Amino acid sequence: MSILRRATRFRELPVLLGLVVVYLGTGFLNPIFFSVSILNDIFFGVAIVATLAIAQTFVIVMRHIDLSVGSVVGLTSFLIGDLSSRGFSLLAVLFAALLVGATVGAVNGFLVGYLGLPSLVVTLATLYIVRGIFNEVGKGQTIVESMVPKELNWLGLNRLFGISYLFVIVVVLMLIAGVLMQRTRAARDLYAIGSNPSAAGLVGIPVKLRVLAAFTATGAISGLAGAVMLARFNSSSTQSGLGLELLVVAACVVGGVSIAGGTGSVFGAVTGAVLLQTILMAIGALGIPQFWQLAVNGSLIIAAIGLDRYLSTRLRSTNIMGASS
Amino acid sequence: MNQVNPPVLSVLAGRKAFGGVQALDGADLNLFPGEIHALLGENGAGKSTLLKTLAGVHKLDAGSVTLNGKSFQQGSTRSAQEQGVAVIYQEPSLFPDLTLAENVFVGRQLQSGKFVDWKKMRREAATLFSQLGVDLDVSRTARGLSIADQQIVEIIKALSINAQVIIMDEPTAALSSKEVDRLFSVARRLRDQNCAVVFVSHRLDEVFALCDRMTVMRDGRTVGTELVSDAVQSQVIKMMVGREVSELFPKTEADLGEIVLEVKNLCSEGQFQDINFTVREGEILGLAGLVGSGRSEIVRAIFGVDTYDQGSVIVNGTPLRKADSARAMAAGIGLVPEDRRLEGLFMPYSIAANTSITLLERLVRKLVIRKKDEQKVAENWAKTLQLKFSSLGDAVERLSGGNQQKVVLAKWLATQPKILIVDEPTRGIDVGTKSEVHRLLSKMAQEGLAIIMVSSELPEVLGMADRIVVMREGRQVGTLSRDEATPEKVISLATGAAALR
Amino acid sequence: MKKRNSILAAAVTGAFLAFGLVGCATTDEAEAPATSAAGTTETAEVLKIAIVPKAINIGYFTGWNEGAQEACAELGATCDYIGPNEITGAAQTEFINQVIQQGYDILVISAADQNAIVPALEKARDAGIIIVTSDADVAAEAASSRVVSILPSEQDDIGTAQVDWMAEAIGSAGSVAIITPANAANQTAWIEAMGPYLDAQYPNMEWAGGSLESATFYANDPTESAEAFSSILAQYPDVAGIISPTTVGVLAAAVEKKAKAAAVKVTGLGLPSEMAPYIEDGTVEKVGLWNPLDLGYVAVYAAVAAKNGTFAGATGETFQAGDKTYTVVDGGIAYLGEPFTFTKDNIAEFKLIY
Amino acid sequence: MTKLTIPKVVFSWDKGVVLFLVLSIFIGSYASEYFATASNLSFVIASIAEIAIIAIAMAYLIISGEIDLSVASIMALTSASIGYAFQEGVPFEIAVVLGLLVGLLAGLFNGVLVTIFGLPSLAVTIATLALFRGLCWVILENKPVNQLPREWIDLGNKNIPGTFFPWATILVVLFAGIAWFVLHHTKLGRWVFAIGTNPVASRFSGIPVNRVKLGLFVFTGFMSAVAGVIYTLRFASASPDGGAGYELSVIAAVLFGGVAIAGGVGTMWGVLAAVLSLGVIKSGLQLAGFSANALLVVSGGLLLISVILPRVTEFVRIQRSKASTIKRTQQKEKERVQK
Repeated sequence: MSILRRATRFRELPVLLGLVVVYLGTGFLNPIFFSVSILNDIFFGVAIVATLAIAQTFVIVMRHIDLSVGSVVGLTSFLIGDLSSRGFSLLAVLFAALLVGATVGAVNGFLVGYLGLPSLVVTLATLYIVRGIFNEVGKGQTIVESMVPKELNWLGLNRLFGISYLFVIVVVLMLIAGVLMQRTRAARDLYAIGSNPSAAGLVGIPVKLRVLAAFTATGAISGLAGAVMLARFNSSSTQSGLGLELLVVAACVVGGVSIAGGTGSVFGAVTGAVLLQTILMAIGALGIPQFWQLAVNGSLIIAAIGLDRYLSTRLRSTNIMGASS
Repeated sequence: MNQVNPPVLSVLAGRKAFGGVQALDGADLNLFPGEIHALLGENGAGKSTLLKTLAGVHKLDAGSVTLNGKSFQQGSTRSAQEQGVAVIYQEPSLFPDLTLAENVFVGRQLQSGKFVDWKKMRREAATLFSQLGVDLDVSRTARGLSIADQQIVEIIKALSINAQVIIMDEPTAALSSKEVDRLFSVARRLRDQNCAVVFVSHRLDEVFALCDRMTVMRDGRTVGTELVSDAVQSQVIKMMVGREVSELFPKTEADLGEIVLEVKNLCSEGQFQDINFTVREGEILGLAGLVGSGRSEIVRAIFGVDTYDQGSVIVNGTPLRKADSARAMAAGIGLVPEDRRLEGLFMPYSIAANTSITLLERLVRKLVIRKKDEQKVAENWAKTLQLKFSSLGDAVERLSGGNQQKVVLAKWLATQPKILIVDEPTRGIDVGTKSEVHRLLSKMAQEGLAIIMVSSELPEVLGMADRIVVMREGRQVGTLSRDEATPEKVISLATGAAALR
Repeated sequence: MKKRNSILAAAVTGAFLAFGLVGCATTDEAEAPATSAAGTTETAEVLKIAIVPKAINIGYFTGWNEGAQEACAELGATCDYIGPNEITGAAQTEFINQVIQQGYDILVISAADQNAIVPALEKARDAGIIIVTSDADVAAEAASSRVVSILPSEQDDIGTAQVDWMAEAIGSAGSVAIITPANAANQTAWIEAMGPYLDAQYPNMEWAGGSLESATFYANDPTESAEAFSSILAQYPDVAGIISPTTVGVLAAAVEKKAKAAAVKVTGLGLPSEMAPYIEDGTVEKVGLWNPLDLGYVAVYAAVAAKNGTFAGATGETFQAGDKTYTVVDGGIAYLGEPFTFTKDNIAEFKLIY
Repeated sequence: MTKLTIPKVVFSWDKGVVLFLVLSIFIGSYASEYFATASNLSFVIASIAEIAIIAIAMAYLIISGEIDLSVASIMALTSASIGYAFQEGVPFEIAVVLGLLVGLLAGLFNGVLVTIFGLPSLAVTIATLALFRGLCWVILENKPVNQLPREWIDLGNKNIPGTFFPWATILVVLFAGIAWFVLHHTKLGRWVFAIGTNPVASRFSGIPVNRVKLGLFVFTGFMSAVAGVIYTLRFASASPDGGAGYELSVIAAVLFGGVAIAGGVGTMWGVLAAVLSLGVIKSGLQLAGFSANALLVVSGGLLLISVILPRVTEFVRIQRSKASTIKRTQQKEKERVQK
């Protein structure tokens, strides 16, 4: 029983199970899947979505959502390339990216936190606006390798103990964010807000401020994710980051970061992202016909959501029984 | 408790208005350390406004609040807590996804250095719980915690900020007698720790059982403060309502007719088992038992809001389809739910819209809802129930608790049900309205309505019900007729003889 | 409230009808210049030409537009570069409608969808606008909706040429896969040409997985292209080469190859300016592409000739563009000629051009 | 409908949108002489037909407190099915019926996952957005279908004789009329609002919440299918990537029309006016020579305004009432002093 209870508190259990099943299952059907290179592909490919999923976690635990990340990450990936090709230093361009992201985030946060507007609407609007500005700024221009800061280029190309630096960055970010989310008051407040918004105010949590801060953080990280994106693709154009937001939200949801707020962790979000990426690779490795991929992918996401729902509710109910008996 | 000490908290001539309404109009309150102080008054007398002021939710327009001789910083819940005033609301709002430990310290989690220290937090919380002799796993989440336990958590929270003034706003309204006892002992411990405890309740028996002094409010004014030992119940009631309240539980005998509802060995996994009873026309059947004994679950299953595993619900000989409230309604069942805000009303909607929501069938001609008829129906019922309102267009969220409950009743009585289920029909309603509701119910019974009444208030059940089905831990442990039913019998059945009071 | 709404309703419908009537009055005028101009062979007024790409904000079409603008300058016409920011027929249609509205004389367009824009094009044609598709044509069945189509070179040649480049790269032996955008008319045609050609010409080369279908991976943007690249390696670890007949895909493939230090060879159609770094550092030996500037340039000349009535787009007909002469072949298409190929030797100069 | 159910602020907003529409028509016609021509208005209406049809259903869904992001994919799936069936030799009329059926089933699928398995609609429909789109590729691969029957294509591209209204207008008006009536004057409509306002209380009021929601998802699927038919005819073809991204335009339009994302609030008028004015503005800006990028910024801006304005008016109202209260209390004080 106590084990069961501990298990229930471990919100990421379902997604981890799913990940193991998919990985082993695919590998069983196609041994190549166990090869190191595949593992690298997964880690390498997931970097961007994982980074954005970490950022997104901040707002989703508050029962909010940020759809503008796709536009933001695209814009900053372009800016970084564009600015550094104009001779700005790496630090300068990274700072610029951070600033742009944080600004968009702050605007979202202000509108949601202080004006009490629904985040879905607000961030849908900023998604359009930022994308529009991006298109105007980047008109017809493509950032190519020669314009990419060589440090980023290097990060994209090299590995630490065989693991792409991009994923190393993700892990580091995850650890930092994870500790913050688990161990700092401000971050705990986010969970409280998402768990019971009206009560949060009553216990004296500065809700508006926290919402503003969280959205700003999400924006800032998404802004920096532009660097990851540039490092990964070594190129950027106005098409970059198009439609990424839904993938990110999907990763969070699959990772047990509940849309209903209050639960979930950055670890879960990253695991969710990895699961989606693994599924993508698995579809390839299993030689599933090209045109079936998207459909299979979609149904697997449904399965993941369902599994998460099933396990979490079932385990929780046993938990309550245990408590009441 | 000695009057020599200066009061720890005193409110002087407090005034507060909302819109046109003067909620507080000269409220005085003096609290001394180490006393349990009852705050009495009908709904709308200004109790909650006063409490909310002390909680830091509201700010007085005029008047003074002093705490330990210093003026009390109003208008911020946080600073209110920091100054040592804590409020336990009737329905505490904990954070369902957080652990109990974190719920206690939420917003000011214990830290070692810059980081939250979970071990320390769990330890401290655990000790506080044991201090109050309550056994709860501090590392479980608050989801699915009983209201009683939630209140305990709130109280622990108050202790953790070592509050000198702890205000309990109708804490017993939703508690079973067992839990009430536990709460009382907790309250007494707090008094012994020299806290000033404010106890708000509509149940005078509890007040007399627990409190040292009482302050009575009416129409936003303080009309008197006296020692409980000197007070007489009838006098207190008079002070509260400003008039004699004739009889509290006026069930007049009605001759019983046909069996209209029959419940055959109803079972629901983990909720209740083998429930069997019948209700006749004109009969009021009481469902007694502790909160969590499965009473509400049963009536919810009967009405089809929840489903059940076995058994059947039979109305006039025809079994109902399970988990289908629409059919149940069509079959003539109505349910006045336990939680009026959440389950009974559409808060932003007008009185009329709330009343008509169950009636749309009848208001429709050629597919179109006739707004005129809708208004008419609402008006009639508002009149019959003596609803106090300025316009039928008013949103119900603006009404007082009592009037809101009347709207819920109207919404169901308007359907002219054959069977009316009322779950805690008078919870959190002032004495005056309470007796109105009781009179109404017995009148309906006389007209042949079959009523099932779930209530935690023993006098109410004993007073109103023709027969009483007593529940314990999901089982039907006894059925008492009106004349054989005594408080002792019911309690002993409900709690298992051990917990006889 | 009901009453109020119906009043508002009246207001709106009123406004609409009002303008509807005005519209009815003005339509003729709106379309007048177009029709009359179409009638007369010589027209004094400056020609209004609309240049509509699959989508603005894309490097390739920026170059394409430059070529068109150059021609316009030479011909003394005014060229407007307008278009959607997403590559869909639906989005492009709205801009074709705009062209009709604003009474342009000529529409030079790269079809974002070979079918979806046809109805709109026919409307434009009926409104008397001269239409020339360039770079991407409409479906053969709808050829009548435009005067002529300017394409880089014989669809088959473009396909087979890329197979030759690949053969060169992998020594005419090994299995080959393809990364291409889905539902893109040109690419589909080229790839159909690749299939039999490879089987016929290179006995030691084969399609990864045994068939053209199994070897073809679809990807519409950098992300998907990168994923396709990984999938190919996962599915066919021994794949020798990857052809990507699209600037987006071949660039992504080059990036991935470099990132993964993969042995697989990459070739296809790429912009020299984008591919330069990878050709210079040897990641990719050779890619090819025609000059998008030429496509735009020639299209405008063809269109103006048609406008002046000196050219009708019939098979065998010829027209002048700059110093070159082009001949219309079956299907109302004129080809530029062989695509350029870019290697270490010439990339340095081409990357400055486009 | 009825001060009975909708808070004041929202009135003023959905009225605002209607006025905004009239305004934008005027401005549009001054911005460009090409705007107010019959042919252009016809283009405008044609260009918003699909959005309008889906928005009608989406309004219901959002008012009831749910959402469906898969509508564009359903639309494309319908189109793909029609194309495929026709290609396989099924008579076009039958193909259309099949297409509508497919849409219906897709909606049912969403509905079942949400109501019976109790999964959050946002998450579910993000997934089915991928699934349904994926099925389009499965069906058509990358071979779009063209050469549809001429008379049908004309139906999708020509106007009702003697007017500047495309044939699709009939469908829009018809559905809009029915939807408006049902939402604002019938029991079902009242139920939808009730469910969106307080689902629990709705269940306790004998409203078959899940059945209604399931129905709404099916309805949304069906309307998306209808839009899919219009789309297929208008573009004379069926391709697997049709209508990508429409879902956001639809949701944007519905929200701009004053429907509260939290549910329980909205009017059919507001929604239709919003869809129309978005179309009008788009066309106006285009003709006035703004780039497609500007359009994005504008539609985003409008979306923001649609949520900010009501909030501001609300704020002002509260301030007023506060002020008056204070005045009243002060007066009371005075009187007290005088006594």
